Amino acid sequence: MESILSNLLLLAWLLPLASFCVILFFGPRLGTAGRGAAFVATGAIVSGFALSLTALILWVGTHGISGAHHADSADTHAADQTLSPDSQVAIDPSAAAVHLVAADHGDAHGGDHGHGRVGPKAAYFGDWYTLVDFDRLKITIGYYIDALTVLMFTMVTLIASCIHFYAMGYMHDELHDVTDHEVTLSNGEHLKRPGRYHRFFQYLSLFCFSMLGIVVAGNIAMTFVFWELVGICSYFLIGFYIERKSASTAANKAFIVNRVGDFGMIIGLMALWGSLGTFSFGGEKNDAGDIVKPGMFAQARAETDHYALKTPEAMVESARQMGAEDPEHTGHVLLIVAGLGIFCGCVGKSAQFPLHVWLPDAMEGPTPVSALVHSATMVAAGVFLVGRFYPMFTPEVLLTIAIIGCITLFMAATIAITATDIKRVLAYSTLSQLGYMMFALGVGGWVAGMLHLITHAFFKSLLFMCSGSVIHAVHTNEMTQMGGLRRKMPITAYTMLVGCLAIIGAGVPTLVGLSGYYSKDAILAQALHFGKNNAAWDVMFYVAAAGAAITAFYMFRLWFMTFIGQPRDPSRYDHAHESPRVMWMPLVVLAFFAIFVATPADIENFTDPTASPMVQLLEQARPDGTGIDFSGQLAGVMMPAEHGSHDEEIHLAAGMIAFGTAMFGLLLACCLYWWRILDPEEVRSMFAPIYRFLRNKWWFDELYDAIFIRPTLFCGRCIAQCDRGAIDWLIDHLAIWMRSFTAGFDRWIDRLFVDGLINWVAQRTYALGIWLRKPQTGRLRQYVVFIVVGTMAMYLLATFGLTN
Amino acid sequence: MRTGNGGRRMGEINGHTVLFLFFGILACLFSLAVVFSANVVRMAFYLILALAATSGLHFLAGADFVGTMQLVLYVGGTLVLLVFGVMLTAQNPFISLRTAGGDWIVAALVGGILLVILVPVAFQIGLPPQDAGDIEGLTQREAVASSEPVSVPTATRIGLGLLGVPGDDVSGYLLPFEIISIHLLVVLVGAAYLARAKRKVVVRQESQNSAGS
Amino acid sequence: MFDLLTQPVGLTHYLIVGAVMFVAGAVCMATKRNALGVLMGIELVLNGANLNFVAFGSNFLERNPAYQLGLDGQIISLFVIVLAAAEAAVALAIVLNFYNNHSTVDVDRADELKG
Amino acid sequence: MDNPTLWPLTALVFLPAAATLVLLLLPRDNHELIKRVSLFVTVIVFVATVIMALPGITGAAHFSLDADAVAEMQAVFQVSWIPSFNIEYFMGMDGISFPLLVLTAFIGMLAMGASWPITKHVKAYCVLFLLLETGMLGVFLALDFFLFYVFWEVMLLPMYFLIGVWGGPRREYAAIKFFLYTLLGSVLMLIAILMLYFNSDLRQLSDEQLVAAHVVPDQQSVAAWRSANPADGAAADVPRHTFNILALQQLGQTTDQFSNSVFTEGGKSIQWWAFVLLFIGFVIKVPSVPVHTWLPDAHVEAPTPISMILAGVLLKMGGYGIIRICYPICPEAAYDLAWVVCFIGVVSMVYGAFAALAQKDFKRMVAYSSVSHMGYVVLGLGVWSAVAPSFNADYWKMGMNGAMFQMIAHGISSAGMFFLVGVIYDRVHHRELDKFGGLFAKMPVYSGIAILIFFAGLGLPGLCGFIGEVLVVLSAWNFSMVLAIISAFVVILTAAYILWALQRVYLGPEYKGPHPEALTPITPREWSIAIPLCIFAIVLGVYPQSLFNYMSPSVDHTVDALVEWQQRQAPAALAEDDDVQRENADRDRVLRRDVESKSKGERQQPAPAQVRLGWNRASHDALPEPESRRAAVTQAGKG
Repeated sequence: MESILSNLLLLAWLLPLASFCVILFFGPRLGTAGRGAAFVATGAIVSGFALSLTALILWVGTHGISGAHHADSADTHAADQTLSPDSQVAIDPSAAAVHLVAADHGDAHGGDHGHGRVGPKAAYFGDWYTLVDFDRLKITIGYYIDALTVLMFTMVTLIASCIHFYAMGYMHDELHDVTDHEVTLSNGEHLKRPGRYHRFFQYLSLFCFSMLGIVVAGNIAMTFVFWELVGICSYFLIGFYIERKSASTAANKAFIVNRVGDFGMIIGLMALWGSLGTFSFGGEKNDAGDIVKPGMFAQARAETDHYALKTPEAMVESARQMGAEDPEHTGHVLLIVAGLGIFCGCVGKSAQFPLHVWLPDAMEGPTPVSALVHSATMVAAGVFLVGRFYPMFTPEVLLTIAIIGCITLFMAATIAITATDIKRVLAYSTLSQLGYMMFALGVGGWVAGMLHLITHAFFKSLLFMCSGSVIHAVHTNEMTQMGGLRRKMPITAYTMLVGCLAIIGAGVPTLVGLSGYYSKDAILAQALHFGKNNAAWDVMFYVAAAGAAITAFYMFRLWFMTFIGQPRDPSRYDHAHESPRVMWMPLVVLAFFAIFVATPADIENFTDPTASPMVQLLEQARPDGTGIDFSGQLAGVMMPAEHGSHDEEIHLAAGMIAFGTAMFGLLLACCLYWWRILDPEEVRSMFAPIYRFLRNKWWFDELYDAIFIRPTLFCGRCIAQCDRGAIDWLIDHLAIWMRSFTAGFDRWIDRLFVDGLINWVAQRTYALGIWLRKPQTGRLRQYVVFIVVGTMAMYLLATFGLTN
Repeated sequence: MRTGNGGRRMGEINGHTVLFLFFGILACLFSLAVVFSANVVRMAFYLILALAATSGLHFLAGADFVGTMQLVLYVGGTLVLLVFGVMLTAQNPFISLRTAGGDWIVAALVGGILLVILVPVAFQIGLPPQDAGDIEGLTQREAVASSEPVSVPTATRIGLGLLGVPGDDVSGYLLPFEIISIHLLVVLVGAAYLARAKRKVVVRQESQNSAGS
Repeated sequence: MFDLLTQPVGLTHYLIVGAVMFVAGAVCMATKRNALGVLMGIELVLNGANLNFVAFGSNFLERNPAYQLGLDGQIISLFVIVLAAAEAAVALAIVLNFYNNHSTVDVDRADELKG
Repeated sequence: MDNPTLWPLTALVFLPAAATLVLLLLPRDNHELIKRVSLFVTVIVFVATVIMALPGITGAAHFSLDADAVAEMQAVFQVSWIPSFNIEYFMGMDGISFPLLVLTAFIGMLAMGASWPITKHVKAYCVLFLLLETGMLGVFLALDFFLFYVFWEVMLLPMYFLIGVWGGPRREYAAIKFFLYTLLGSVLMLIAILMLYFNSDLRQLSDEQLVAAHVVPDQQSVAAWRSANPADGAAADVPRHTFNILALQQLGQTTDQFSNSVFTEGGKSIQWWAFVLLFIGFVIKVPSVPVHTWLPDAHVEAPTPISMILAGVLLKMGGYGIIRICYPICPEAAYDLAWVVCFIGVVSMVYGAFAALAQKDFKRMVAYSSVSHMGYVVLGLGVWSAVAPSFNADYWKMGMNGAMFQMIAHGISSAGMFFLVGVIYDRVHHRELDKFGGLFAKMPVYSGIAILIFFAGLGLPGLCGFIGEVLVVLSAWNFSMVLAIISAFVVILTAAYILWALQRVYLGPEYKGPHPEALTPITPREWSIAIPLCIFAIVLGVYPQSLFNYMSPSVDHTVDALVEWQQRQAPAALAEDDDVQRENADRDRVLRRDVESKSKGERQQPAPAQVRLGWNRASHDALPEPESRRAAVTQAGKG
């Protein structure tokens, strides 16, 4: 079973890589103008989808949709609620972990709890390929397959397949030479360039490969590798229109902001690697298949401790090795650092506050890219990783995650209100929804977060593709130039309506609804549950609820502005038309999933949200030991077990609040943009300061520019200047000083001393010559006198001088 | 012609003395005349007389050959040459070139001092020794010289001496003689050359002139 | 000094005459601007010296026998005479040449080689 | 001594130098012929190294991949050269030098291929180029310190002329700067060499060590060696000095020969000073801040192929020197100064990245990226994280391996970057980053290659730069968290400057600089130089074990020897401390995961204490070592 599953997924994973290579080398020669590239890429991803689906079916066949025993679920819930941490410790002291007051009811009591899993969850893991191997330290390419992996695989390949088909229509222009109306050359003309149809699909294939790599990754290092690779694919795809300055800038921004997140992630990796010595989720196996080194999860949540989170021994040991005074405590801090670090990476990738700024700009890429990369899959990878890494997160980290998610969901939603670019509205909506997911995970709602991840993937990609369809028709992103398009393109309009309804979580409370209804209700319920347990943080629930209202408002504002009312720009309206079938077919498919993906399949329990097969499957994938209450050591926070939120009281309350807020937002949108009871302009001028604030996206770009980019560039310039001005100056002047010194020395010794001596002798000789020249008058007669005098002198000398 | 040994301190005035005084004073006077004469022609004349008087002194000293040569070579040869020179250059401005007073003073001073040095030396070495002890250990030549002089012609002995035959009071002088001969030859050639040099240039100029015309 | 006149002629007499001639020649050389005058001074100097040689070699003079040159003195004076002749020839040639070049015989004008 | 590898290795090293004689006979004006001959020679050298690398081809000079064999010196030969100073013509290779040797031959070949645009004094250029290659090959093979130094200097002069004659407008300045900087390093190195030489004494080594260091051929001749008088017939108790690097390593690690104080009693030891001098010499070559400023000038002014050589090979010599000479010979000083080494590495990384961000000249930016990337090498070498009580050197091994990998990877990516900059410089004759743009449209293949190579430099997974960087950064954590975090921070800056440069040069609507007509697609010659670099960048990124198979055993061997030294240094007095033993046992248990349920009662909820993230390493001698280990060490010491 394991080998079949892993091989299926391996094949599904590598097919896009093969497609990438084929298109890379033969791209332009595939069919006319590279048309064949689309077929290669689409074929690869559809095959991947088929393989994933096979894997999913196999999984369900092996492990069932769930092992749920719903009969006693209510009782267990009740028991959970009544049990206080103290009483749990009293019941089974041996189950209490060192740092965390924790208990796993089901396992601790050897019984069966609400979600019915006995023993560890089903997961296969192993290695395909060893990247680096230093005896005890290994970095590998491996797999970790559980229900979540299989689900994500299927979801990603399904959406990617739809988008590939869609892109075949959307990118049709690229088949021949393109005139880019957004790029004006220096001679005033618009840029003309050859089409890059095949290159688009090449990047898409590479992206699919990388994304599936993240999903299947068996260790966090491999996740990081593909994390970076999706980043670079995103870079290429955002910057697909390389001639547009805005596009390439947005691509850079995306990659660099992601790198900031990765910086944190590397710190997390270092903290893990430096202490645990492994990156593996499940554990490292030898050739015989025995686990030779326990995985990270097993080290943090040992089976012997009933999967309660405690600081891994290796971390304590590492802290001791570093000479910490209190190794236990420091080890725990190390675990928190690791968790926060990993979460940092997720913040970057999932565009959470404060690293959210890149995602709206990323809408510069073609719309299929926005649909696939920047809403459904890549940005959700951050959430996926938080979900995957969930066992390692301490309550402190989870609280951080919740806070970040909460801020993001609210902030992004408010910005979306004022955006007029249809894709940007959706981008902020994506941010907001990702914030919901993070928030859900942070407050302990693992299944809720993951469920929202999957439902959101469907409806958000649907929304993006619809918006792409609109853009394709009217050739503008500005909603202020649209209006009334419902009549021209009904399929797009109604599928998009489905998407809007899904995202606001529309449904009949307690009865039935679209996919978003289930996921959003679950999130709000868990938030309420969390708030009830941590009174200090219950404000987050209200923020989330308000976010739901805002979501409803801006989504319908979008829909109304686009499809309802009179055309604002008649020329664009006249040219508008319904998209070709290759584009609207995927819309219908996705709309179907957006409606039904989370619907309970069990007719008997149709109203029970947990009866949905999706929820059941996710419940299977829930990390061991996370289905229980546990509280933090440093920050006094208690993570309530998720199934507690299924309690009728909480769930109903949350559901009603969600419904109410969504309806409120919807009605407000109707008033403003459909029924025209209120004039948007009037409202806008009434809240002018707030409008400006939101319109400028909370001034984040300006803020970051001022506090990060400019100082960094300034610092760079300073250092470059320091290089030239200080170090080089010193070196050059040392050389100059040295030269002048030696010159001086040379002058002093050579010129002054040696030359001086020679010159002095010469001068003396010369002076003597000059002096001796004076008697040389050239006058013969004087010479005679001299001779005579000389003779006399000699005589006198001989007579008186020598004789004495 | 001899002076007696007895009158070593106070000799009588004999013919030899008179002649010596005559020639000696003559030589001195004409020498000084040469010095003080401004006219080059006269100077030449005075010089001839002075040299001739010197020749006489040579004869008086018993150097008959040298005296003859003095007359023949000097007065007859060298001075004729000088006179030729005077004549060749004897144009009015040059006949008497006036000498500056300073020069005269300097020359007189130097000359005077020289004379003051020379004359005492002449007395010192020219006088016979005071006592006989001084002559002890004289060489044979000195002994010969101290003996009574015999007046014999010197030409033969000089000729032999010049041919390298040492006599009793003469060394062999062949080598100096030959050197002098060569020297003379060279001087003659040189003199001829010097005297010709200018003419060559003139000839060349003339030839150039003629070529030019 | 004047007792020389009363003395028999001796070496001293000759030496004094030679000295006078020599000094006269030297002064002549020192004062004559005419090149020929200078030449004459030379002749006088040479004759003064010659006279001394002859005197030193003479047997007929009252003298100190320690300074007896014998016939050598005469031979040397002969050489001097010959040299004087040669010198006169060359000097004359020089003077003539100088005269041709400078149109003068003034030795004071012959100072081209002055240092 | 039987030296089967004498001629093969000598031929390999001196083939380029010998080929210059052939070049001298060629007609001066036939540029094409001269270049072809030179290229042929470099290709031969490369092929020879590849043949040595491939297993299964017999021959004495073959590089064995057997793990034990890789750890030791292979293909060693030894010929007496200057006997009066015990200087030997002594070469060999192991897993540290061999990959660098192959890299040298590879980059040399490509750089010669990239020399075709050179038209000035082609003959002289080729002659100097080949001499340079001989010097570089020799440096990596030499095992005699003196020989090493000779090759080191041999390399210097051709480089000086190659920059100074064929360089850009400020070439004289750059060449002199390069020369002076390097000469300073050489002089310091020479002082250190002499210091070590005159303090060395071969007689201190055991028989096994003498054999291992190739001082004597085998065990049997040791006695004869010991009894033999020195060549000058002096007394037998005169110390026997040596330049043998292997013997010096043994002396540094197993004797206290280099531990005496130099100047005053109790001052710094000989090896401390030697380390400092050597380290400065090598770090100038690396180069690290603050002695890096020759690099940007030299790179900017040097012609393209010389930039490739500079970045691809010459910088590696610094790292090679540190790992081959500094650390093994002076372990005590290295341990003392590990912080300084790491600090310099991290400062270089940050400094280079910031400086690269501010550059306006394309080549200058690439040069500063080299400074930044080579900082990883220095950091990776320095992370001496093995401390008492466990002496777990795994992370340090990883760091050293990462540093070695980074050297090779940087050799490929930076040579590629310089080449690619050279390609456009040849066309448009300027390098102003702001005056490019839109090259992608005009030169698509070139731009594709360029983006790949630049991403390799950026450290993108799947390409060579990633492996080295990530290994170094990961290993740094256990040495110092602060340094590790700072080094991780550099990934942001790296991304920023590389992407920004790519945007300005390759992306955008149109080319903004002069000579737009010259932007023609790359020629097959350029293509065939760039493609091998791309292939290597990908292969090393995807299959790094291919390189680690060659490198790891030797690197691990080096680290193990140092850690052994470190364990000997730890005082034995405290070794019987029970707690430590127990904790050590605990740790082993965790690693092996023989899970036992510990008594929960012992576990107390610890009181919140101050969080210390950047603690210093505990002093190594303050903590004891377990008795068993001590016993093992003592035994090893006896052996």
